[in-house]
Amino acid sequence: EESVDNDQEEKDVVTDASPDRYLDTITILTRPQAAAPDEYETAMMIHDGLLELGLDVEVSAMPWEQLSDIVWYERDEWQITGWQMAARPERLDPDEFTYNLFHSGGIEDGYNFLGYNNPEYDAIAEAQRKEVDKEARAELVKEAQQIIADDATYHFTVHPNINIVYNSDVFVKDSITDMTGMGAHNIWTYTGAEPAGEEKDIILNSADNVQAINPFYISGSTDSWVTELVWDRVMRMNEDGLPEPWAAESVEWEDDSTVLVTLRDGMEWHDGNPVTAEDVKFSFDAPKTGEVPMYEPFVANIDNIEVLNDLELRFSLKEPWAAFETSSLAKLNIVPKHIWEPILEDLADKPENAESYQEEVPVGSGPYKFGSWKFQEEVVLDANKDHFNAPKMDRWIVRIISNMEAALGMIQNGEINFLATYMGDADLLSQEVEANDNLEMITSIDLGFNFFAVNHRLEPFNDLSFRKALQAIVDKEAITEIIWKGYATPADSVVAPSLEYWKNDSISIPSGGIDQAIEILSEAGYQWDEEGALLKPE
Amino acid sequence: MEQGNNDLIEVSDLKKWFYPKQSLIARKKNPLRAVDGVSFSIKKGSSIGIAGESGCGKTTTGKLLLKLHEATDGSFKFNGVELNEHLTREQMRDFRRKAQLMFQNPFEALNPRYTIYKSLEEPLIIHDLGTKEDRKSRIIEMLEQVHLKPVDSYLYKFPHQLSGGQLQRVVLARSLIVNPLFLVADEPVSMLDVSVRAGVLNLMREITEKMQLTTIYISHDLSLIKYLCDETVIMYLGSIVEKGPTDEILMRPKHPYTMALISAVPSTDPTIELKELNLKDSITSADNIPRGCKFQDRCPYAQEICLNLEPKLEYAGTNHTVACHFAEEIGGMKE
Amino acid sequence: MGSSLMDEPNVVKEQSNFSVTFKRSLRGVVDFFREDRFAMTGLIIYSVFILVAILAPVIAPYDPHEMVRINGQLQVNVGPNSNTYLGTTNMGRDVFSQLVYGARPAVLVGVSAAFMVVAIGTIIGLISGYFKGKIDTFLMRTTDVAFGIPFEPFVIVLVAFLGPSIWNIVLAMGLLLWRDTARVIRSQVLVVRERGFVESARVAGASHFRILFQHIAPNILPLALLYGSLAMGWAILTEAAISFLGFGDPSVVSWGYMLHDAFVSQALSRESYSWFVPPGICIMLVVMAGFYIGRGSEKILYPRLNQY
Amino acid sequence: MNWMYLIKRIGQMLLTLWVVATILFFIFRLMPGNPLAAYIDPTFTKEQEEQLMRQFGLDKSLMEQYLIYIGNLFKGELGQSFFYKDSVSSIMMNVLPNTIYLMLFSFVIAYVVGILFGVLFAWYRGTKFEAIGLVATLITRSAPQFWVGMVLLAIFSFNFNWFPSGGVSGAGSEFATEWEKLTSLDFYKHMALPSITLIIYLLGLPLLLMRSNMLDVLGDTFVEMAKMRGLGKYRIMFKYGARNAALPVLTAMAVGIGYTIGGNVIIESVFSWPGIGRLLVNAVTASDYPLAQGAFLVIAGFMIFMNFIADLLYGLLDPKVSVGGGK
Amino acid sequence: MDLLTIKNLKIHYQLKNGVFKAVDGVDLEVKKGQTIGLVGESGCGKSTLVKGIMQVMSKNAFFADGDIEYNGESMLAMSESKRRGILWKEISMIPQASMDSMNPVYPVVDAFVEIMTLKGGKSKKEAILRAEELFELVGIDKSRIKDYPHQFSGGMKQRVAIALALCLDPKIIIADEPVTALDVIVQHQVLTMLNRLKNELDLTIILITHDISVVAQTCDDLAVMYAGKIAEKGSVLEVLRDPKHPYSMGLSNAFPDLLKNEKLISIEGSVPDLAHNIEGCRFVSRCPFAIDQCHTLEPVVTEYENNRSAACHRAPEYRDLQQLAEEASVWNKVTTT
Ligand SMILES: Nc1ncnc2c1ncn2[C@@H]1O[C@H](COP(=O)(O)OP(=O)(O)OP(=O)(O)O)[C@@H](O)[C@H]1O
Ligand SMILES: Nc1ncnc2c1ncn2[C@@H]1O[C@H](COP(=O)(O)OP(=O)(O)OP(=O)(O)O)[C@@H](O)[C@H]1O
Ligand SMILES: [Mg+2]
Ligand SMILES: [Mg+2]
Repeated sequence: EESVDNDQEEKDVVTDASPDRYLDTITILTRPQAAAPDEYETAMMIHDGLLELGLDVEVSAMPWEQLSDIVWYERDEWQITGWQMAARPERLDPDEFTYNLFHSGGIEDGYNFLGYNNPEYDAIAEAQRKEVDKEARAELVKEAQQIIADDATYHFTVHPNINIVYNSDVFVKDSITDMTGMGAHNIWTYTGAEPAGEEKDIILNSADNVQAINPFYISGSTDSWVTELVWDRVMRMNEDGLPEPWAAESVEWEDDSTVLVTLRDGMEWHDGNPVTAEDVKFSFDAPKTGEVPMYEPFVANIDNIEVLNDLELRFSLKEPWAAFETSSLAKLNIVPKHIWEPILEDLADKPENAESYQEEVPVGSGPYKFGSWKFQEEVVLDANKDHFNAPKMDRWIVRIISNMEAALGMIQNGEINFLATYMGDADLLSQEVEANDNLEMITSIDLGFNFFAVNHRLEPFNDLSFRKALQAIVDKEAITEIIWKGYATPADSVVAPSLEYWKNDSISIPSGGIDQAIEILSEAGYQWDEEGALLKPE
Repeated sequence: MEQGNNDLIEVSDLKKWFYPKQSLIARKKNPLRAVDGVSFSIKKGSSIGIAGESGCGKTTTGKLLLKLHEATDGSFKFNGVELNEHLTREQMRDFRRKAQLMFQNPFEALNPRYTIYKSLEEPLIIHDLGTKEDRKSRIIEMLEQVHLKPVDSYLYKFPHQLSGGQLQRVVLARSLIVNPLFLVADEPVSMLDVSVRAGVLNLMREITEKMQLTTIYISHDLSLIKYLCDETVIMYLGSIVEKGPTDEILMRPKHPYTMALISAVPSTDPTIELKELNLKDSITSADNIPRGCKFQDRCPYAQEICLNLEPKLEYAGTNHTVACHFAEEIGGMKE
Repeated sequence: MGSSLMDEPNVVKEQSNFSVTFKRSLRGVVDFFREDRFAMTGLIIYSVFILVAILAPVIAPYDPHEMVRINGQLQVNVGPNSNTYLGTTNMGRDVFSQLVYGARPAVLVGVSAAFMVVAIGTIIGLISGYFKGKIDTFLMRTTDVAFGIPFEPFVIVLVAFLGPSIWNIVLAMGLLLWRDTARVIRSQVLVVRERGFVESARVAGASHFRILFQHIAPNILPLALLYGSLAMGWAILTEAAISFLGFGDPSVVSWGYMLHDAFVSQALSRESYSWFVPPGICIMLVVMAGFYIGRGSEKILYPRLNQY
Repeated sequence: MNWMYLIKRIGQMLLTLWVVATILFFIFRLMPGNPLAAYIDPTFTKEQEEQLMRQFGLDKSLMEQYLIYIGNLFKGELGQSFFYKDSVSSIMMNVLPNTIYLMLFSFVIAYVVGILFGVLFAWYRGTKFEAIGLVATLITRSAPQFWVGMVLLAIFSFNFNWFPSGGVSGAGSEFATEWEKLTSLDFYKHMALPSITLIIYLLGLPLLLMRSNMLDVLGDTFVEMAKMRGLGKYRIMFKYGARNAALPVLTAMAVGIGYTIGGNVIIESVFSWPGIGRLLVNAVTASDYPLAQGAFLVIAGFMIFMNFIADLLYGLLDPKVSVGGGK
Repeated sequence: MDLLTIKNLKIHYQLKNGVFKAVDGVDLEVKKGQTIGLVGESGCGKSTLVKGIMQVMSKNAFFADGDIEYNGESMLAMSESKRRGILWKEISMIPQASMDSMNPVYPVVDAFVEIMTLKGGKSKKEAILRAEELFELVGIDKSRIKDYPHQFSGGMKQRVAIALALCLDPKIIIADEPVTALDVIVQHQVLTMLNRLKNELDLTIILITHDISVVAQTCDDLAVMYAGKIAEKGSVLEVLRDPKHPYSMGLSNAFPDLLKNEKLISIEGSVPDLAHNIEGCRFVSRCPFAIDQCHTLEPVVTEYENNRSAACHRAPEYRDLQQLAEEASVWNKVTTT
């Protein structure tokens, strides 16, 4: 009661405001509490804040599919929506976040669904792409982050913590690798983890089904875990978040747009055939056939690939590409030409493409071989002991457990020994880890981040000061404390704090809550009527 | 309105076949010939009894005459008007007022949620007869007629508060309250206790006589029919095997079935011994009717012809008809 | 011809006796409850919940969505205490208040589903059983179709399409649940229509309408009500299940929503039984109330039991 | 055997199936939103999108689509899953057996136990045993399934660690054949909790039904006569009572199997049981229409078929029907 | 010596509020070889009595007083196993509704085998042979023993029931309304069958019915029951020809007879409510000859010559009453008062 009185004193109250100064009802889209409790609760907080500002607000919760459908395809229809950017290895390079998310080229049908349009920003985003000099590039990236903050483009909330729990009776403690921004659930852990006892199976959980095991199509995150282990890549992101040669012996930049790749000697496909430079060339050429739409953007800048001998090949780029290693060499799977070439040819004149093709027994060259796949139940991979980075464990088994409560129970009773995803209550998790001697938790800050996007095309979000006021309302500290129970880090940029090299840490964003919001709006000429409803500037 | 003859009811070759519900085990697929070609007529004001064994189609005949069933075939004239065809609303209303039914089970025949008054008033309301006061006085008059006195103590009772005999009187009153011409009484006393049965029977006899009602009594009990009816019809498996004046039928039956029926009736006189019945066990049922005489497999007198030719109802005396190839011989034998 | 009545063709408009009949059958229902302790228990449970639903704002100490602060301190995951009788949720909402408000959607869903079930089921059953023939065949084939549609999946699909609103859940249930009632009522009508008093009404010349609604309907009313009360339980259970699966109306605090909330917030692992158990018990009680009434009405359905 | 009747009933069943399939088609087609939304990646071009629409036949008129759909149904084709890029029927074949195992197993136990207690409760009507038992039954029947399942999980899996908490078999277990799976202890350990939950729920119906039928039968003359012949209690209870009262319960069982398949959604979700119910929920959540539609249709088909069986069973078992004509 | 003696038997039903005295002091002696008919209005307690003898009473029924002695031994006092031994072996029964008296899901022979192997100590083979014998005895082809109950006609079922009652060679057969609801012709068949068996096997039969003509045709003795008590007892001939109790008089008046041509007279009124205590005579409200005494004092059973007895204050003047009873007007008086 009291605080309301205080607010009103500061507000600039007018009577008999003209009807067109009132704002429409604002609808906040969010996933339902079930699917994303944090997002939903944050939406409720924003709802309460806007309500207090004097707006008509409602929260509309809908399943992800429905929500993303609206946001993507009806770009004029939504106002505020909860969203998040997930951590993926290639996102360790700032390019994707800085360029794709905000470049005006993506306003129509790209990632810039919010309709942010700033030519000055576009120029910087383009420049960092081509800047092969790392230091100069870092400056550009930091500048971009500052503009994003100043324009109140995104309303960041947090980088969630990644909490991964493993059973120390099963795994030797130091053998688990925590990868920057990605957490302990990664290929280094799965190849490097050493058995501490009899148990030689890595048994982990996943909330989502495996949809396909296909080197050319990765639909869900669980799919990517499997493909990462079954197929090798030329490079891999290392634990510091930088690309390093994997299947390659070496990756040498001959100039700004020419790269020489030398493969390791003696690699073999799981069916016994040798891995050759031809296979690599095939893997990078395949997306250009049109049968592998998903990977097309990641080879678009490759001009041509020249096979020098069985182990060496040269990539020529159309123009300089700073993120080539991360976004292309460390992203595409190396697939066996002898298996896929006939398949692609066969698909060439059919409406289907390679994405819908499922091998009976997927064949890769990676550290794990395909074992079995029980639909909606589990995928079993067997260690490839002949691999250059052969796993220390025997099998890798991912169990599909959609229910978080169950997953938490299972890590305790030993049904799983590696809690690879946990979207539940982190507080609870750490208590349980505390209570169980054999459980260890590794916490890292997610590379990805959560935020609320506003539609820059629409009133009142096309007004910078309104967006700024909203920034003040989205109280990151409170969100971190109340909603995330402290198991997250407030976010202010698309670049995670863990990526120190790229992160601009001098960003400041208003966070003064409702009072500051009122102040910002008042300055910009907003007023209130006698009932407290917000009025646009005249 | 006055027709040349004075028959109120004329039935000719009336049939009702029931088609069995289908089921996976098709034990019986034939239609069940509950009433299979029945002809008779009833004079105005006279009473006729239908007797026969259980399941022979007595009730079905009664319901056909009240249009509670649609006849499969045949003709049924009421007061000269053909009723076995689609009737107009008016015709139907008229018929409903003139023809009434008295049910076997008085405990069932009244809506348990209606008071006696309401039950009696309903037909009057339906047929738009009289003002409220008229109706009330008519109800009181009717209850007095059926000897339910003092009337006041019955008017607002519910059926379950009355005894069987009292209920059957109410049922009678209800069927007579609209002044019908024709009444079908289907086993009107079989659910009643012996000691009260007599009272209801006497009452029916008295009232139908007084109102000049044309009545059909349906019963398997010949002694009842004898007590109430001028004429008797004996049915067997959906057909009439013998009909004629009651005394004539009981005294001089001509059909072997009628004979068996009569001799099977036990007497209250302990000195009279049970007589042996002249009858065989039967496997015939209404959905499995053989060629020839329906009674053939039970008849002790059956001969070649009975297996092939169905006997027609033929005169065997004044007003007395019988359907048996050997009626004369058998009837004679008895005497 | 010429009765004294016929001489005065004073036509009096028939007054609707339906209300009287209805009152009488209601009286039967009341007697039934009074006599049967099981049914009485069921009725009491229903009444209590309805009362709670109506008085929710009075009874509940907090708004169900409100994050409770005491002395400025956010009450998160606290156990039962004198401020929050059943403790709070992980977001600091008062469980007791949610429970009390939860009675509202329960009653709403229950009553409206029950109403739809009784209304649609009874009418279809009555008409089908009474008229037989083509109408019957058509209605029964329609019922077959309804029986061929799996209930929970249907509700899920429909709610997923129409949007997760409580009314859509009710609608989805209403579209299917009548099927049992219709079948049962139909078979009951088939029996009742052969009863003496119905035939006797036909002989008296009563119209179909009169026979259906004056003579038959009152006799199946108890059955319809029984099915209504069972449907009420069903509806509440279904709403809970749908909410649990995440297709519920996120803006309505129902018991199903509470359980769902508790579940995704891992109240179970946290051993917050005071959050997790009460909504389950409330659902159970309401559903059970329907069964209790059903068990009581055995006496109506199996009159022979009265002999023992 | 009345073949004509059988054919007619089969015809009726097909008609029902067709109507359900039609309703389903229109529900799925007429709802709002782009049916391919979940499928189309942001990186798709217009042409690719159109190609996809063609691929799934979504560019044709509604009527054409409907005819193709019905035509495919006749061929037993349920279409392609948007999500798994696989044929719906082959996806379904992966999970259907699991649902059937769980269901049949629970069903048999629930019905045996339910019938047994139904008989006892009827026999001991009016005693404390019955009163308590009945209240207990009503409680189990009223408790939300997911709630019971979660409580059981918390107690028996997480707390005591007696039973695994989800899935049909242990991690990485390999069975050469289905039969090997079905005969392994591991499988039954996994089935324990979900089936207990299901049994607790299913138990009520046969129990209550049996009880009331039994009460009915116990009032029949032949039971009284059996008592008069001085026969033993259990003989009367089972040979005379239960044997006669069970017939309607068996019919209910056929219908019940159909229902359970449809109602398994929740149990399968709670216990991560890879069955058709969970598949359906996932498909609906993922807007994978062909899959959702296919799963729905299979469940519906199963229910319709079981209803049909129940109908036939009723005709076979009900003495009144099989007597035909007799009173 | 009497085979079965019922002494002052009272069987009451426990109701929610009070007791219902369905059988309220019945005395009956059954001698070996005797066929005794028990007639009475519906609800007068006939079936209750039978169930009491057969020891299969409803849960709420209890023996309030009296005893049933079989061969001089109290059946109520004897052990459960002994009592079971008597049931069907010594005393068996023919039920009213023969159609529902057998388990519909088994062939009829099953009931024969069951009872004979369990209680008759016979092997299955012997039991089947015996069943075939019995079928022949009651006039049904023995090939039909494997048929199911529903495959028999009503009369046949009743005869099968009779055969079943005979299968352990009981001393006494109790027939509770064996022919009610049967067609006259079937009824006739069953009654002749009973008459035949009675003579051939020297059976003792207790036949319960509400139809005095049935009794007249089959029984030696007759007991008229009224409202839970025996009103009059004696040989059939005497009781029907020369009734001493007004109720018996009224009963014969109310029965139509094919051979007689007289007006029927009903007994108006109804049976008193047995849930209440009854002072005086039970028949008083319907009796045209009631005197003051009848309203206050319960009549005692008086024995007469030829083993007759009646319970009526005015029994001594029975000859006068018989004459009066033939007038309809006498009975009609009761209604109006
Ligand atoms: N609605 C019906 N549907 C099918 N069959 C019927 C129907 N009504 C009667 N029947 C059959 O028609 C035959 C004649 O029945 P009906 O009731 O007319 O006999 P009834 O002579 O009145 O017998 P009862 O003396 O037992 O009353 C019987 O076989 C009966 O089963
Ligand atoms: N279990 C019971 N509880 C209470 N009263 C009962 C019970 N069983 C029977 N009665 C009552 O006891 C009285 C005698 O019943 P009983 O069945 O012995 O009569 P009955 O002479 O055989 O009649 P009917 O000729 O109708 O068969 C009846 O009034 C009946 O309502
Ligand atoms: Mg009849
Ligand atoms: Mg009796």
